[in-house]
This record gives sequence, C-alpha cells and structure tokens, in this order.
Amino acid sequence: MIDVVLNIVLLLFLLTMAVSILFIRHLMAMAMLFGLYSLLTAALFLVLDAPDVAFTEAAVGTGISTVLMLATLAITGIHKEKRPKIHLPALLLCTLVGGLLVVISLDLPPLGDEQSPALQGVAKHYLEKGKEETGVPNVVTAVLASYRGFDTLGEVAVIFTGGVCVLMLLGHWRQKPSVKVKNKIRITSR
Amino acid sequence: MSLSLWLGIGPLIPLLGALAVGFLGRQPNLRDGFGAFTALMLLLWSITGFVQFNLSHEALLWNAPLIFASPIEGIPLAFSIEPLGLCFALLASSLWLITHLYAIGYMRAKQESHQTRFYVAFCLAMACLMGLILADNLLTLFLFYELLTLTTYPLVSHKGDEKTRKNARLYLMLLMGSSLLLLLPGILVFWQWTGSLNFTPGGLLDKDQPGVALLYLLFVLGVAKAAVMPLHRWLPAAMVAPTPVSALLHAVAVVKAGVFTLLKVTLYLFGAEVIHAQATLLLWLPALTILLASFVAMTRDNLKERLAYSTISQLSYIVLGTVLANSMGLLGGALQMLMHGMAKISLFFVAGVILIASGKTNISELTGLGRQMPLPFIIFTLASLSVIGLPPFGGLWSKWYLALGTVEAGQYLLLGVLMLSSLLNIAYLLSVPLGAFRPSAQPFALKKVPLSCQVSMALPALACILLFFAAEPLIQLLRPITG
Amino acid sequence: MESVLDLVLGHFNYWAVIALLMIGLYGIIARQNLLKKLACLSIFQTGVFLLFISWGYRHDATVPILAEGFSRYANPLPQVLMLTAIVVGVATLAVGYALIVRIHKAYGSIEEDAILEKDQQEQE
Amino acid sequence: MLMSLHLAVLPILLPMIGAPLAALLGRSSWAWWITLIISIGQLLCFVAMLPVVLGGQPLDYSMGGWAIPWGIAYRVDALSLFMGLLIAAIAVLTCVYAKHSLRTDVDHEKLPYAYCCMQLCVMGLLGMVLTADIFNLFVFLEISSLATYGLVSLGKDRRALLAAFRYLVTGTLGATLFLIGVGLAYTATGTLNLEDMAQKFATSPHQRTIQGAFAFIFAGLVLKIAIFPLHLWLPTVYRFAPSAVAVLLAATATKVALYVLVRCQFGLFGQAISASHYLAELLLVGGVLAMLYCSYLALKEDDFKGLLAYSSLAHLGYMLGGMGLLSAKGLSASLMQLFAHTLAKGGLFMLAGIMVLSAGTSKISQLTGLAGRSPLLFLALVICGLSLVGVPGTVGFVGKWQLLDAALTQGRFGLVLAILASSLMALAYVWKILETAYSNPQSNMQLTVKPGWLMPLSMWSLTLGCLYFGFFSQWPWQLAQHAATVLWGSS
Repeated sequence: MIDVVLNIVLLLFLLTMAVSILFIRHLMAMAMLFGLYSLLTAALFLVLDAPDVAFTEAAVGTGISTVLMLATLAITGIHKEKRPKIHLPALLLCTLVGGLLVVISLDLPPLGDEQSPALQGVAKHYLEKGKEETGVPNVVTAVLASYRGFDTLGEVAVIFTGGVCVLMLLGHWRQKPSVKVKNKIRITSR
Repeated sequence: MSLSLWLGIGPLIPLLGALAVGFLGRQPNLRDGFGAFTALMLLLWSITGFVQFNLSHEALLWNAPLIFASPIEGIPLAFSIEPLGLCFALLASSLWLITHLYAIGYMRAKQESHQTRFYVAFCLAMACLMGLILADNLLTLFLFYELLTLTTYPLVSHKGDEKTRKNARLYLMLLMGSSLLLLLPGILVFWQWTGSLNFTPGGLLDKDQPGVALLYLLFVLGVAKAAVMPLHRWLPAAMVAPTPVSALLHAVAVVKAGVFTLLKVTLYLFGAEVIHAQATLLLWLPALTILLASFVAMTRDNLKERLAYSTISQLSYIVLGTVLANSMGLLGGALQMLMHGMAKISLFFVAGVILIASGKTNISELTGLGRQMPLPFIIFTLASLSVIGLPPFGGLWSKWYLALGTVEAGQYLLLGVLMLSSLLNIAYLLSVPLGAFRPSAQPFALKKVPLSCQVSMALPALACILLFFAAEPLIQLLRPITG
Repeated sequence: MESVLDLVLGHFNYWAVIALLMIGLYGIIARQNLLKKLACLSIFQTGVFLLFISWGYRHDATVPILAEGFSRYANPLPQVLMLTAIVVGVATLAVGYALIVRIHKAYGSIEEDAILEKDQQEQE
Repeated sequence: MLMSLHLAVLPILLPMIGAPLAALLGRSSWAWWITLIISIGQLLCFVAMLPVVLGGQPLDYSMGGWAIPWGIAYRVDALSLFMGLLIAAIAVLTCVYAKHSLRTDVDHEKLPYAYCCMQLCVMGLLGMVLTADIFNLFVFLEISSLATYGLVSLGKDRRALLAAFRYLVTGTLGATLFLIGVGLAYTATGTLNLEDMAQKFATSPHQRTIQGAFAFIFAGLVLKIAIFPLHLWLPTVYRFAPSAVAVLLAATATKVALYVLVRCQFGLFGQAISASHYLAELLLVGGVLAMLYCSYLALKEDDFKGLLAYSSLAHLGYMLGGMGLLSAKGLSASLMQLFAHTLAKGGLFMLAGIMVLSAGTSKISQLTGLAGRSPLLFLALVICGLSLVGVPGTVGFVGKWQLLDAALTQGRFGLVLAILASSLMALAYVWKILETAYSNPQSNMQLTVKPGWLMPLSMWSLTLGCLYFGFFSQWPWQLAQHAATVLWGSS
C-alpha cells in the first residue's frame, strides 16, 4: 500500500514540476527545476521496481542532461524567456490527443495487473529461462546484453552519432576567411 | 529490305540527322546541306516503303511489329505500318524536303539567330512524327505525340521575346495539358475496357459497349492537336514561329498528327462501325468548329493568323469525316489530310515570301503588292482554289467524298455546313489576292526573295493540280482500310 | 464505488503520465524559446519512459534480479527498452543543446520568432 | 558460405566499422574512400540477396542465435529488398556526388565527420528496412535521424541551423509518438517481433489498445514522412541542408519512413485494424490534399530547392493515395511511384546542387540563359522534370500509369482526377523552371565554378535511370509486385 501512496505523491510532485517548468520564465531556475524533475522521475522508477532504469535516469537524466543544459545557458548567457502567449491551437491539439490517450488507457490493463499480456509474453521466458541461458541473475542485464544485445549495439551507435554531431557543431574549428573558401573551389575545379 | 529494318530506319534517319546537324553547327553551308540530305533520305525511305509495301497491302504487315521496349506490362512500344501511315509518311517527308529548301532561304534572308538549334529541333520533330506515324499501339503513339509537342516547343519560341514566350507557353500548356488531363484517362479507360491498346483492323470494342460516345469525346478533345474547338487556341498562338515552322509543322505535321491519331483510334481501336452507331451527336463539334473558325478567319487581318483559323476549320473536315465513320466519310477525311496539307503549306510559304520581300504581315497592308510581285499571289490563288475544293485541284476529291459521306449518313444539315463553309473559304482566302492586285498609291520597297523560297513555294501548289489527276492510286490504297 | 476506486487507482499512473505528456506537447508547440522547447521535449520523453515502466510494474513483486525466496518479479523487458530510450533521448538532447549554442552564436537570440524576424530583415 | 549467412546484417555491420574509421583517420579523402567502399559493399550485399529472396523464401537472421521471438531477428523479404536496393544505390551515388559537393559546402576539417554521419544515416535507414523487431526499428530510426540533424546543420546558410533544430524537435516528437505506439502494441501482445505481434493481435482482448497503438505509430510516422499538413519542417530542411545531404534526404529518408508505415499498416496491423476502411479514406483524402495543395505551393515557390521540396510533398500524396486503395495493385503502384520519384527527385536535387555551386544561386528567376550556357545540364533538367510530370518515355510515367490504372480499376475517380490535376500543376511548375532556363539571358548569369566530373556523373546516372526505366520497367515493377504480394499474402 505504501508503494501506491508513494507513487501517487511522487506523480503529483512530478506534475507540479512539469507545470512550473512550462511557466517559469527564468531559464536558470528552469534548469534547476529540470534537474529536480529528473531526480523525481528516477525515484519513481525505483518505486516501480526498476532500479537499473532509476540509476540510469539519475546519472544520465539528472546528471548529464542538467549539466548540458546549464552549460548551454552559460554559453548563451540568456537567462530570461520572453513573455509567452497562449497558443490556442496547441491547447486544442493537446486536449484532443490527451482525450484519445485517456480513452485508450481505459482499455489498458490496470497498473500491476497479473493478466496483462505483456507479462505473459516474451518477458515470462526471460524470467524463467534467463539465468539458465545467460548465467546472469539480473534479468535486465541479461536481456540488455544478450537477448537484445543488438539494441545495445545500436545504442552505442546512437551515442557515437550524437558525439560526432556535437563535435561537428561545437568543435574548435579554425575559422576561415571566406577568401580561402574560394581558393578551395578553384582547386576542385582543376 | 526487310520490314523490321525499314521500320527501324524511319525515325532513325531524322534522329541521326539531328545529331549531325548539331555537330556541323559551325559550318552553316555544310549543316544546311546535310539537313537537305537527311530530308532526301527520309523521302527515299518513304518511297521505298510505298513501292515495297503498297503491292502487298492486303496482309498489311500487322503481324510483324518491331518491338523495341516495354515500359508497361502487356503494352510494348512497337512500330508497324499501314496504308494511312504510309500516305502520311510520304506526304510529310516530301514536304519536309521542300520546306527545308524553303527554310534555308528564309532563315538566311531574315538573318535569324540560333539557326543550328532551329534545324536540330526541326529534325527531332520529324523523328517524333515518324515515330507517331509508325506506332503499332496507342501507347507508342501517345509517347511520340507528347515528344512531338516537346520538340516543337523550341521552334515555336524561337524568337525568344516576351510575346513569343507567352504564346509558346500557351501552346505547350494547352497541348500537353489536354493530353494529360483528357487523352491519358481516355487511354486508361480504353485499356481497362479491352485489356489491349494494339491497333487492330476493325477495332477492339463490342458494338453495344455502353459509354462509347463519352470515351470518344475524351479522345476528340484530348487530341488537341486536331484543334477542335474549344481547344484550338494553341494553333493561332503558334504562329509566332518562323514561317517554315508554321508551314510544315502547324499546317501539316503537328495538326495532321492530331487528326491522324483520331483516324487511327477510330479505325483500329474503336472500330468505325461502333463510332458510326454511337457517336452521331459528336458530329456537331467539328461541324461547329468548321463554321466558327471560318467566321473568325474572316475577321483576322494578320495573314498567318487567318491561315491558322482556316487550318482549324479545314482540320475539322477531317474530324467530321472520322466521326461520320462511314466509308465515304473516312476516305474523304484521309484524302483531306493529304490535299489540305499540300495546299496549306503553299499558302504559308507565300505568306513567308511576302514577309521577306515587304516585311508586311497584315492583309490590309498588301494592297497593290500583287502588281509588283505577281507570282506569290498567283500561287496563293491556286492553292486557295484547292482548299476551297474546285477543279482542277486535288482539294476537290476530299470535299467530294466528305459530301458523299454526309449524304450516305443522311446528315443533310451537315452537307449544308460543308457548302456554307466552302463559300466562306472563298470569301476569306480569295479576298487576299484580290486585294493585293488592286492598284495602290505608293510602291513598296521590296527585298530580294531567295530563289529556293520561290521554287519551294510553287512546288506544292503544282502538286495540287497533279493530285487532281492522280488521286486514283491513293484512293485505291486507302479503300481497304476505310471499308 | 469500489470499482470506481479500483479504476482510478489502477489507472492513475497512466492519467498522470498522460498529463505530463500533454504539458510537454503543449510546450513544444507553444513556447518560442528554444531551450524551453527542448526541456518540454524532454518532459514528453520522460512521460513515455514512465508509461513503459508502469506497464512493467507488478503488484507485490520485486525488482527483476533473480534471487532465492522471491518468485514474483517486475517485467524486465520495458526496463531494458527504457534504458536504451533514455540514452537515445539524452543523445538527442545533447545535439539539440549544441544546435542552440550555434544558433545563439549566429543570431544572438534563442527566441524562435526573433530569429525568424532577423532572417526576414536580412532577405529584405 | 559464412558470408552468405551473414548477408542480412552485413549492411549494418559494415558502417559500424567504417563510420568510426572515417571519423578517426581525420583525412577527408580517406573518409570519402571508406564511405564509398562501405556503400558499394552494402549495395553488393543486397544484390547478392536478390536471387535468394526472389526465389520466394525470405532471408531470416537471428541476432546472437536467439530464436524468435526471444531475440532480435532480421528478415529480408521482397519489400525490404526493394527498399534496400534503392537506398544502397542512392547512397553510392550520393557518396560519389558528395566528394566535390560537400567540399564546397562544409569546412575542410569537418569533412571526415560529415562522411561518418552519412554512413550512420544510411546505416540507420537500412536497419529500419531490414529489422523484424519493432523496438530495434525505433533505435535505428533514431540513429538515422540524429545523423541527419547533424548533417543538415552543416549547411552554409545560418538558416540551416534553425531548420536542423526544428527538424530535431519534430523528428524526436515523431519518434516518441512512435515509441508510445510500440509500447501500446507491446502491452497488448507481450512481444516485439513484428510477425509474432501480428499473430497475437488477432487473439488479443485489448483491441482498443491495438487501435490506439496504430494511431500513435501512424501519427509518429506521418510527422516523419512529412505528410500534409504536418510537413512544415521539410521545405526549409531541404533548402538549407548541404546539397549532397539534401539529395540523400529527399531520395531516401522520407521514403523509408513511408516504408515503415506500409510495413506497419499492412504487415503488422493488417488483420487487427477493423476500421481500416476509415483509414483508407483518411489516406486517400490526405494524399489528395497533399497532391493538390503542395503542388500549388510549388507553383508559387521561387527557390529551386524549395520548389523541389514542395513537389516531393505532393508526390508523397501519390504514394499515400496508392496505399489508400487497399489492394495489392495499389500498393505495388505506390512502390513503383516511390521508385520513380526517388530517381527523378534525386537527380533534380543533384542538379540543384550543381547549379547552386556553379551559378551561385538557387533562385529560379536568376536561371535565365542556363540552356545556352550549359546545354547538358539543361537536358538533364528536362528529362528529370518530365519524369516528375509523368510524360511517357520516363519512369515517372510508368509509376503514374500504374497508379491511375489501379485507381480506375477500383472506381476511385476522385483520386484519378486529383492525380491528373496534380500532374498538370507539376507540368506548370516544371515548365516554369525550364522556360526560365531556356529563355535568353537578360542578366549575365555566370557559370564560374566548374562542378568537376563526379557530380555530373552521379546526376546523369539517375537521369539516365529515369529514361531507361521509362522504357524497360519490368525489373522494378516485378519487384514491386512481389513486395506487395508479400504483404497482402500475410494479411
């Protein structure tokens, strides 16, 4: 029972955070709230029996992401957002999509339901045979590294791609005067 | 020569000619000479075909098409030949030679720019025309129909100024637009109905197929090259082109390609009987065009424009014969294709010669010119008489058979339309030389007209007289297909 | 009455997450500040992570690390997927921040309408 | 033998080696060679798989030897082969093209990274095409998207940055919506393998969840494909990205998203979406609107690349229309249209790049006299342009014919009319360019910079492809038919 209460309380906090992030105009404060928001999410993951995800969220979401945001703020030096206007079409769209989602959610198995097909499918096999087949007691690790190892390879590729992109965008490239660019074109035309 | 070789060579001659002309661009004499050579080769090619295949035309070679590509499952691109195409090929290639000679004189006398481009595009247009003539199925024909529009665009917009570009745009948009919007769905529907687009003697449709008239309407309007009103506006617009272009392409090749398409579709896809039975109502479209275009022609002062409207009117004779779809009507239509081509090209040549000599384009400015240079106006008169349909000119035969066709179909009102139109022809065509031979106050300052222009101007008009006496072999050739 | 409570308790997670998603979506579309946009995008993504983890939750179960004395575990697969998704999300955010820095360098602003205005002026 | 077993994953593994190599070696010429070799290798893989797959048996590969559905599986059937061949071929040509093009658009030091990103982008696209696991598909979607964000931001104009940012936000939003759909589908079935999922859909008690899953996957992909009215990000991206990148994006990226939509709609949800006739209507109406409205926008546009972008959006409408017919014929016509559009639009974007390079502008109104200065370039413009319109003798005509034929067979006259009207507008906007290029120069347009020979080479291969397949289309048409029957057989 305490789970459920904790869960609800955390979710309410989370909602408050999200609303504040949306409305706060001081960007530095927003970054702080953003960090807190991530931390709350991590806590929620923990409550929902997902420690691995919680660790990752705490490290990557709360840590790296917030640091990156602060760094961006430090470089751009802009700390205040202009006064936003109410965007009516967006509001309408959100109500629509949200309504649709609520309707769908009524058809979903309730939280923690035993009969959910998700628990019957592949997951059952992982829980029952995982240790036997991979030798790792942590099923999450077993699936991550073995059954779905290729996804993890893809994940590495994503990080690599992101790194290359950031490097391309922010690396300390020598600034070239435009004359030189013209020279280069001449070389190619030969 | 084997048939497939002959079929393959036809479009290749002008295509190679275009390449050679393009490469010889820096030496005008060699270039023009080679152009003439190409035209001559094409003429020889069509005569060969005439001699070789005229003799055995019963079996008419439907069985041996030359397949060269297959863009869509079940519809190859292929060439074959039949009498109608043979006649058209002969007409087009002989007139090309004459036009080329005329063009050499004309382009040099007027000191036009971009002559190489002009000749290359001309050769390409002829190659497309040959492809269209030889098409074995509707898809092949459609391909070359579109290509013909594209290759003639540079010729129409040759001058390159604002007005020319505007007209050329109208030309292209009307021709291509109508073919994409009307003809293409027409072809598709036909394909859906029959599962074939091959030209087959007697046609492919059942006699009681519903909706034939509607589909046929798509074709009549979609083939805007036939210039049936209301899709005729491109033809007067195309008159901004140099005279040789107006003469060969817009009095013979392009417009006749349009009616040729209609004839082939009628004869070999729909079947004359089906059209005869179901499309009677459509007869009024060409009939109205004949009259309206004649009236408009009378109001036009620009000589080439008047000739253009006259062409629109005369083309609808052919369409009329096609839609009548009885043997006399079809024969008349097919003959009109040849006779009108011969006469009209002569008229355009004269208009060009007048332009070279005096720089005048309007009929009202020609008063008295006939006394200074009688020859062009005499030729104009001769050709006009052929267009009107008087003996001893070839034009008589086509009008005669068309009239018989209307009588055979019992459409006496249409007969009246034909008669009335002939009267109008007299009014708007013969008024030109009549005005020119009246005395004028001031003499004109005339430039010299190249000899090649003068000769080539006279040749087709003389051919009209020849055709009056030698129409019989042509009629014999066309008889089997018109039934 | 009982069943309504069950329904609410059983679906409250989903509804809260849906609210999060909508807050994020609204921010992405409505906010002109690029940094705010990215923050809202992140809220949106986090909402989806929560959704997945909620789907993997199981009453009276424990974390999916096999051990003696436990027989009920949470569904490990959504957790695995979200581990990947979190990393993907952060990589995207990093590229987004880098873009913001560059945009600020090029335009001197990170408000979308101001940037578009500057482009307009340049064209004229 | 070992190689042939691994053919299905080789196109993914090759760039995993090649991309870091290209980035680390640090010399742009080496990076180019690596990229070229890798992309040729990928193409060869697909060619080698061709006989096996056309034999009727799809090629399966299980990652790490885990049986389906426990592990991640790859599956090459006729549809994935069709797309894979197309993407790999375009990738090779783009790489050839990029050698000169990128060098003029991008700073010298960034070049190795740009090539690295190009490989990653193609890898992501191929991964999406080959995988049979829906979450794996999401991962590869993100790889290719991230790489494209980086590539787009390399554009010379500063507006490229904002375009890239908007693309990033929209793309991520789309991918996340897709992810929600994946999650919903998973909760309804408990599996992630596409085929397994399709089977479990039929018996799942959560039909509303399944419909919701489809709705979200659909919405996410619509954002990615840039279907009207969610297309706003696309024109600026195509306009300001470096020319080579624009080629890659226009010819492949949106098409792969479309492929995923096809795969999901027909292969995955085919049986589950009971209301699919409403969906068909939605696709048809969306397609028709896209055709008409985006063609109209293209008519008004004065920027060459912008015009091409709007025209791409209009052509997506054709493909959607074909999908909306809900028949094997309509689907194969759609695929044929996709093939035709890839060739023509790829060629045109390459041409636009050459033009921007040599004339220094992409404004159509400043192209006067191009025909006289560079007749060959003009000829290519004519051929690709006419293929876009669908004039016979070009591959565009074949695609359009099949589509019209399919629409007529099913009595969809509205679609027929829309296609015809849109072709007419295509003629008008293509002619707007051609006429300007053909008219006599008023301003003195200068073609100072020669584009070398690699750029024209790749452009001409696509242009001649437009012509060749316009006359001999059996090969792509049969493959497209094969692909369509694969999906219709399974649903």
